Amino acid sequence: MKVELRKQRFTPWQEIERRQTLMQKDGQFGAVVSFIGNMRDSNEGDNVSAMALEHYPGMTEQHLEKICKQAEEKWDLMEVLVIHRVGDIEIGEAIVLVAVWSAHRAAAFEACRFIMEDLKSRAPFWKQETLEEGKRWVEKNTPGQS
Amino acid sequence: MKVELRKQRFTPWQEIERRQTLMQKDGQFGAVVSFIGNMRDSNEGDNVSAMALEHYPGMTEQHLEKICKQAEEKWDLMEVLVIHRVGDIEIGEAIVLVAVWSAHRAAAFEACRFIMEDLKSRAPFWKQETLEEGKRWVEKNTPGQS
Amino acid sequence: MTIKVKYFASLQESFGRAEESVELENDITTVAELWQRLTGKDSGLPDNVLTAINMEYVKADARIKDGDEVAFFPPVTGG
Amino acid sequence: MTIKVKYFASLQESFGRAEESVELENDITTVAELWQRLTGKDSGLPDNVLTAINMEYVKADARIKDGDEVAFFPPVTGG
Repeated sequence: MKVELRKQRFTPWQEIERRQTLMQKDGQFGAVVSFIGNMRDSNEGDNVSAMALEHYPGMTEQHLEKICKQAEEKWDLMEVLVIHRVGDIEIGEAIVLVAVWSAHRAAAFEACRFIMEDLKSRAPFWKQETLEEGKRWVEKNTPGQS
Repeated sequence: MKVELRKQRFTPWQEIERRQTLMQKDGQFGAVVSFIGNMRDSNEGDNVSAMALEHYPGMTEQHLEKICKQAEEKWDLMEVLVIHRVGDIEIGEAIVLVAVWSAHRAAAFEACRFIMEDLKSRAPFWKQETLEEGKRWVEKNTPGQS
Repeated sequence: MTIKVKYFASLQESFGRAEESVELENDITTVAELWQRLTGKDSGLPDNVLTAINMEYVKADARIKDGDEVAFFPPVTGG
Repeated sequence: MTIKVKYFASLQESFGRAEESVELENDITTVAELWQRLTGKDSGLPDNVLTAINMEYVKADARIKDGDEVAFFPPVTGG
């Protein structure tokens, strides 16, 4: 399991590939499910030109690790990778990456979803958007179930 | 939407990245969910040394495209990419890639899962494994719901 | 009427061929009846044999017409 | 007792500070009571204010002890 907060822009596919190579479990995992959240240029009907992500140093890392451990207890997983940006983010950049490796697809799908839903609803991050009229705090994440 | 059968080995992360660049929708999609199925070195307790994937040329492509269209009707998606190997496959290689781009995560997660479940239960592919004792056809896929 | 029949995977092995052209009398009209004719057995279409006409899944009672491509195959195992 | 209080995001702006050290009389013992003391208002902890003690989520009636780090923040919006 690896949880990381990152100040710099990252390329999610490179990170997944690197992790998979480091794992050295080729032939063991049958399923990899990944979620990547990207910065959009609009939110709630307004144009957004930039974003800053605040977090609670210490608690954020601890909370993310706790979520991943819960997922590892609940499903049979081989590896979990979480990377989340903090600080200034530009349009189109990856904000969050969650990747889960498992022998079978059900565990990988469900664990990835579980981690994302908890991350969105409980991990201490706060987004501040820059609009034409100035800055505003995002008040609430959209619910994850459609 | 892009559906492809591939005889050659492929690197799933490169394919996703390439598709995402071609889309030119940076800033519009907020969520990318991908599933990658890899060849394992064992199945049902037996060591597997190689695999061959047979398909029904014409019907397989048509069926995969129908699944993706159904997903696009059911959820609000920006892009869907499916790549599936045919022919000879080696241990650790990617067999299937399904990637879904959407504004929000619920649609991306659910559409990716939907496509994979239909692909596993209905798309005309057949796996033949090579074991120490010889070759055997895989009789049934494992169910997708845990 | 003339139809094309295709077999895949383990069924291809048990029939010993990948495809064949079959001349049918007019009284053979469903997929299940075609299966009986091809196997020479009276039993119906087994549960673990799937069928498609012209590359679309069909049930055992689906009707066959001249020029159709009918496929028989085992449960699928892709992904 | 002495505790450390932290504020995040919009609460940091409305309080005008990121953190402070607070000396408490012994009769202030819960997160809700601390909130009243900090805001100078009689109303309880609003629904849209979350709290943690020592980096673990707690409810409004959680008890505070000497040396604790108590954090107040709005609903989270990561991911």
